[in-house]
Amino acid sequence: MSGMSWALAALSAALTAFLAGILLSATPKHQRRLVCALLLLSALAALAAGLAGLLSAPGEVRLPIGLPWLAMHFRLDALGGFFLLVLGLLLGATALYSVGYLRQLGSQRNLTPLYIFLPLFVIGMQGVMLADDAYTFMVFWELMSVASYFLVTFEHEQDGHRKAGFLYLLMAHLGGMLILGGFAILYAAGGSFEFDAMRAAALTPLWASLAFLLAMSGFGMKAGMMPLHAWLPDAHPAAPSNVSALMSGIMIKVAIFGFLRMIWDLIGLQQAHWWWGGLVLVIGSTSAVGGILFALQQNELKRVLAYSSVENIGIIAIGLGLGMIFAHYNYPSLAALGLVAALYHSLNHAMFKGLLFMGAGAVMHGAHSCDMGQLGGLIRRMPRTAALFLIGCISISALPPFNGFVSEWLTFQAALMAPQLQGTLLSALIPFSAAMLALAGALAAACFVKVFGIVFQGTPRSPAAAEAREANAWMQIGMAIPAALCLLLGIFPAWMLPLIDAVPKALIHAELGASATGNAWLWLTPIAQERASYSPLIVLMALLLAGCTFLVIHYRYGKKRRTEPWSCGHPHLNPRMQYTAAAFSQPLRRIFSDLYQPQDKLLRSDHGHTLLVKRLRYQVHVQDLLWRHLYLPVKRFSEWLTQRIDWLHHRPIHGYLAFTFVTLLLLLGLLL
Amino acid sequence: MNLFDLLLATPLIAGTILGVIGHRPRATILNIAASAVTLATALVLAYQVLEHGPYTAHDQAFFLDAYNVFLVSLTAFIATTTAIFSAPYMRHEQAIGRVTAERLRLYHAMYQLFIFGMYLGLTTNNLGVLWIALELATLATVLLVSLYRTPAAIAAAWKYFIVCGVGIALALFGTILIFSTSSDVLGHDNAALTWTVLYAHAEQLAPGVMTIAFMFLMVGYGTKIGLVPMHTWLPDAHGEGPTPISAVLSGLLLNVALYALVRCKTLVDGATHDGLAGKLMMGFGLLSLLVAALALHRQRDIKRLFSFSSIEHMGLMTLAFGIGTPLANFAGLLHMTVHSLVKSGIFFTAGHAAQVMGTQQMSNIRGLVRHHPGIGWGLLIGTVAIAGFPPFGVFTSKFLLLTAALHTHPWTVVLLLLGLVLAFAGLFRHVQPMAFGIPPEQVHVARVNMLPVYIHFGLALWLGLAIPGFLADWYQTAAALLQGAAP
Amino acid sequence: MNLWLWNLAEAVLMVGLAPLATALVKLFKARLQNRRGPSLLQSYRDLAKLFAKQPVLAEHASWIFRLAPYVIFAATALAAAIVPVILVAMPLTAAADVIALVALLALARFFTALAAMDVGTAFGGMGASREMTFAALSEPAMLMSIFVLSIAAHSTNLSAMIDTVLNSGLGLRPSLAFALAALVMVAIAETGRIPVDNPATHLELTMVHEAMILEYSGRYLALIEWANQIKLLLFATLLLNLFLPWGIAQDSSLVSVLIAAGAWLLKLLLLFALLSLFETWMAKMRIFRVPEYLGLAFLLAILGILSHYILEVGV
Amino acid sequence: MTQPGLLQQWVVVAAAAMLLIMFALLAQRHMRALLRWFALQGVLLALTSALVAFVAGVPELYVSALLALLLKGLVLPWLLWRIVLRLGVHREVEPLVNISVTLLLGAALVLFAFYVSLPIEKLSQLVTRNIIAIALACVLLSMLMMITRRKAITQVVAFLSLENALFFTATAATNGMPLVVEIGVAFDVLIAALIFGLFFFQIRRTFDSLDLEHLEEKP
Repeated sequence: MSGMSWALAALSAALTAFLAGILLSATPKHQRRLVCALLLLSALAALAAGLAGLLSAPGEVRLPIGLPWLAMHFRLDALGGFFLLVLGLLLGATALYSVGYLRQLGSQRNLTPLYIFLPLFVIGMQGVMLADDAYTFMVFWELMSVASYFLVTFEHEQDGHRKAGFLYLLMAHLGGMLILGGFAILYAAGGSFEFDAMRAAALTPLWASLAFLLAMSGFGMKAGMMPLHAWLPDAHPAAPSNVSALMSGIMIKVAIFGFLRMIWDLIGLQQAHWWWGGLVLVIGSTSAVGGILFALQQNELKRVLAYSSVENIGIIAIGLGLGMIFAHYNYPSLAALGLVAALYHSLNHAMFKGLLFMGAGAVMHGAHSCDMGQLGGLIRRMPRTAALFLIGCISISALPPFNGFVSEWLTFQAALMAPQLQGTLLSALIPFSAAMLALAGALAAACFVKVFGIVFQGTPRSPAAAEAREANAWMQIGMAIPAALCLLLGIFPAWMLPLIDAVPKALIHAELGASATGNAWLWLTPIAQERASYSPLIVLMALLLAGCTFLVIHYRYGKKRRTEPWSCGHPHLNPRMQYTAAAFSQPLRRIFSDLYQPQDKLLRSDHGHTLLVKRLRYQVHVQDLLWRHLYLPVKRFSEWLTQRIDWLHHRPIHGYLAFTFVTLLLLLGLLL
Repeated sequence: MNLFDLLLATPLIAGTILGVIGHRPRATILNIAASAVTLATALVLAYQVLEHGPYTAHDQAFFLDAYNVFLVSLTAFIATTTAIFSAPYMRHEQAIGRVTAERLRLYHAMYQLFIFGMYLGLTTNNLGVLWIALELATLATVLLVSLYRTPAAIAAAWKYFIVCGVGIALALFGTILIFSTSSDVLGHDNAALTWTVLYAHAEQLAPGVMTIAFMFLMVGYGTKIGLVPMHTWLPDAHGEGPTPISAVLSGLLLNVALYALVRCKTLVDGATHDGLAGKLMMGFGLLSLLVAALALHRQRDIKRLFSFSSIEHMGLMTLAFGIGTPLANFAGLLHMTVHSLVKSGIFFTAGHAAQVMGTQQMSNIRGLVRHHPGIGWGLLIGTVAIAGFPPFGVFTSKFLLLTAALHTHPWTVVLLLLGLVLAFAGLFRHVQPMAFGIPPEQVHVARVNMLPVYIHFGLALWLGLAIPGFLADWYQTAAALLQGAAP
Repeated sequence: MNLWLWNLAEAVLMVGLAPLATALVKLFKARLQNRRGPSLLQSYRDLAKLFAKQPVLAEHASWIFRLAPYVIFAATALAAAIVPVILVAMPLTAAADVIALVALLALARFFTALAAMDVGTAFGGMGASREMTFAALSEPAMLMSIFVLSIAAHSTNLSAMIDTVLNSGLGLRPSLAFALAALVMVAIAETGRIPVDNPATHLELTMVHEAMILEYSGRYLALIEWANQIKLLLFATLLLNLFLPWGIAQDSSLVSVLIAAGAWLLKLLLLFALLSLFETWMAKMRIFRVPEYLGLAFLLAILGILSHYILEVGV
Repeated sequence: MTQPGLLQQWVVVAAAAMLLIMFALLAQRHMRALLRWFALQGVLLALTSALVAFVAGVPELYVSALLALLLKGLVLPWLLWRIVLRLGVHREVEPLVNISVTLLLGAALVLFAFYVSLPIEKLSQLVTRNIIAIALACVLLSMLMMITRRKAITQVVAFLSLENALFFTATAATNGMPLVVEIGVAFDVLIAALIFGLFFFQIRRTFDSLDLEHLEEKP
């Protein structure tokens, strides 16, 4: 069975799921099982298709729908294949997770909209990866946006969710329009909506740059790159957790896919200017550091995860930017390295971010809150979830031997192995971005120590957290799969890279040095043995070895005594004496206060004398810098404009006639 | 009598009959039946034209070509569904005492008269008669807009009457000017106003006069299209009239006015080879788009809101026809179709929403999906469709329009994108809270008839997914025609 | 194959000598303060005693609390094994380069912080918060400063880097100067020495590292202490062998190895002497000055790289 | 059939008269006088078309002449006067902009109209640039009148005079439109007038005044 037919199978399975969602709305139980099962099938098919796309030659198919003179073109190539692979992996896990998750959610409300729009969302994403003409691409792209909007506003009773949904759809629409503009330019040059014609099209430098900027901003908006990320931290938390996992895990990667498809593939890097890569690099670095900095200041679990998605997109963008720069100064194998690093990080991020969002969902169900101020000590009530979540935290903090480290390591290699480039600007930019990458990594570690420490460790901060229930089996399976993959991808990157290497081969006709793949399976040597190498397996072995030796000691003197912790002589510790989330990030808030501009207030009441304190309450609020300085001004301006326009519509009838009259005079005036 | 006469006669006869018995409960059935008959006729005619090419009747007094026969069938279709929708709707209105039986009679009679005006305008071959038809439609709808006799309704109707009256008068002046030059080319009789003849002899018409004439026609018919800044009558008329009328105003009247303008444009282009006419239309189109997009944000009344969206979309179509390349014309025609379908569907939904909530004030309409899922989702889907999200047809036409615009006039694209995004924001910021959220306590129960809505959206969806071959050919011939091919 | 044995030997050497090193510093300081100070074997005795003691756990300490010390120790030990001490060509350096080295230390820190948060005392939280904050600045600084070398060497492999330094000979390079300064500052911070942190104090409000391990006892404490001692030795060795690697053995012949070992010990002695001198001479800085200090280090490191790219690559 | 020169002079004279009446309408302060001038305009139209019919020998124009005389000369003014009496609004016309300014504007418009029609090349022996220019001017003037009058009824008069201007153009510039169109137009005007009448009473009933400023929708 060819890759293309697998892909179509995936699409049709999702479509069936959509129909099932509509038809079975009467019997929620069957609805849930059938939809999840079909989604699982779709995921498996997508997985197969992805592998086929990476391994075998591209396949095409045309469906007789769409524009009259343009049948819908589908094409499965290495690039699309890779992202289908990512989708398949995470979607499968999420489908399993949803079986359990939605059972609990379904007890509270009618889930039919979810069952209708979730498959649509999946169809949209798969379709984008398969599209081979601009029209098809845009159709599925927008379908993805709309469907996910309805998923974000699923719990629309809550004010915040509606606001988030609106902002999301608005920005999605704007982004779509920009992308459309980009395609329009290519259409004007190539004379056809088919991607082949667009590839062939030769653009003037100006038009090429315009197309690049349009695509950059359009896809950047969807991917949540820093200046355009405002929707992301609101929208992802609003959606149900399994959806957030898909949105953060895959949807923003689809944006990366679109970026690659349009800029690397259609416009083509041979038409690139030197500053394109530079721009991507700068935006990437900004998102990486900015995203994690704001993630550190969030006290709501899912918001933290959302902001950290911004960070990871930034890391991916750094890889892409490096690739573009190298490609422009034609160091093809280095360009390939940058691209591979970016792709590998996309895969990894899909895994651990999916895992973490599912974990957040489990916490939400277990302790009925995602507010860190209400959580704590969950590791004792829900140990398995905790263990899995910990794996996610370690991976996302880029620590060996898990996968996050590998992709960041590759990115570092790409940045460090840079030969000197013409133009000191770039050669200064690249190490700078490397520094930002390092900073982001370290901050991420801090952030996720905070997350895990506050949510799962310590003692419960609320009765609900004290009564937390462990997630059910389905959810645990759903989380276990990406967790396992995090480890495997961390230990056997040398098996994954040859697969990914097909993408640069197809896109820029370059691949990693033979050493990368020719080498023994336990060595990861992107460029050359003497330059840099990393053997996760040996690291793991060494860790285990050292660990084991001391486990021996552990069992030799097995016995230990338990007592209550030291409390400086204070009679008893209570949960409110723990460090809170806000407290944990206080030093950083102090260091980066110019960036955060935190608004804090101290409410105190006393018994008549300042020393006789009754109660103290400290509140601090950190608002997104760009929100205040970029988005609000735009909003205000447009509001002002609408008010001016409104004047037109509150005139007496003479006024209306006067409009007609003046228009007439003006038109006639043209003739003078 | 042949089919063609049937097409014109049916609404006229039905109108007169309804003028007598329109107050009876049965009247609605007659209303629907008449519309259905015309629909059937229109479809057959369309088939004939597709098979055997253009067709003229009564020695060139009437004619059908690819362009207008498609509008005829569209009109017939929407007239029918609207009639179906209006039956329960108006009954409810009567039940809650907003209209008396007498008014209902007037309503039905005028409805058919209006439809007759549409057909007359679409099929006539005579610019003068075209004008008369539009005036007729205007007068008929004026009475319909003032149907509720509330102060607001009277004021709206008056505004509509005066502003459109003046506009249409200017159009007449334009027509006279055309005649003044054509009459000494083609002799002093009907031929000098017959479109086909004029189209054939466009070369010989005096450019200077034609240009001035077009200025007047632009302002005149532009008023009826609802182009900014002559649009001021439109929101009130849509807002205060009964919902079926808002639906047909948006769905049909505006189209026909645009049809008239485009017909004249082809003539003027034929006479003066500077693309001035096209440029003017593009300018008005963009202006309407932007102003309407901004105005959307400030609306309080649900029907006014969507009427502004109509202005926006008429702007888009005018822009498309102004650009005038085959692709753009194709986009314009497609957009005309899907906009009529979706927008009238939305008006049906909005009407129901207003009925169940007992108000048109959007601030009091909340949480529709909770208590009336049909209406709530209908409103959402409709808005998503009209905002141009796939897989609905509006997306297709928008997509084509954008590409066409960038092909010929790149600078317009910036404004176009801006306008579209602003319009979407303006529309959605009002619709979302109406559909979602917690509903208020008191909610009326109304017999909701969502069938027409689903039909309309279904068709729009179909057009978005796949444009059937015959329709595509149809559009393409029409597009070529508008660009100046032989009729 | 025997290179692997060498590598193992060096690892054992590092791990084994670590307590001695700490004791050495303590001794130097004591002498500088006119005290007799502990014997050189004191820290071995402490460790032995701690291992023998039965550990006491807080009642709701989770499995992470018990797992952490092993991870910490293992990671640190492995990191130590990566650094070439006596012989340049080390097989393990191929398995894990400088980035991995930094990451391993980060792993250790990650678990220390988690362990600190586990019991839920205010001190644990405070320590973890501060540690992670400082790390967020010191870690990139360390990476950057090492990158200066690795860019020059076109490699992130420690052996390769040392090789280049040896062969290229240390021309007076501004970039290297920046890097060295940065790395020294970072090393001081990472090993929790004065002026950043004071390993000897339990003065509550200024503790960073001690605050995190406050709840530990018995063998757990032993492991963590030991890991810290390894860390000190590791950083010292790293500094020495990266920036003044002379004497280090290029081949595994007995003579050169002996010379190398001697040179290493000598250099260590000098370094520790300097360190203790510095520590007796300096006072601990306010906790909120530390970020500025580390920020400076980070800045220096970046300057190092930039100056390398802009000044040196061109010529 | 006399030589066109004669007809041309006659038409130009008529056009001049038309323009004058327009200004007269623009200048009126009293309803009664306004309506008188309006009636006069109707009669002038009738004369013009009769003239053209006679000289250019277009028999069907006699019909439209008759129509004009009956409709515009007699029926409409009479209807309007009845309404005025019924509603008791036969007082001042209350302009929004004062009369003299309006007249100045009017003059400017005439000038404008002439400039606009400059580029028009000579069409035929009888339709000259001047006729079109005057017709244009009349249209603009009546619109100006609509804009500057406050009361509904005055607006209607202005509207009807606009119709007259069109009618005049049709006759003078083109020897009248084809009969179908003529009749259609006349018919429309009639209906329009009826609807006007209908409206007046409704407006009067709902707003108890014909002052149009009451009609602004309150935001």
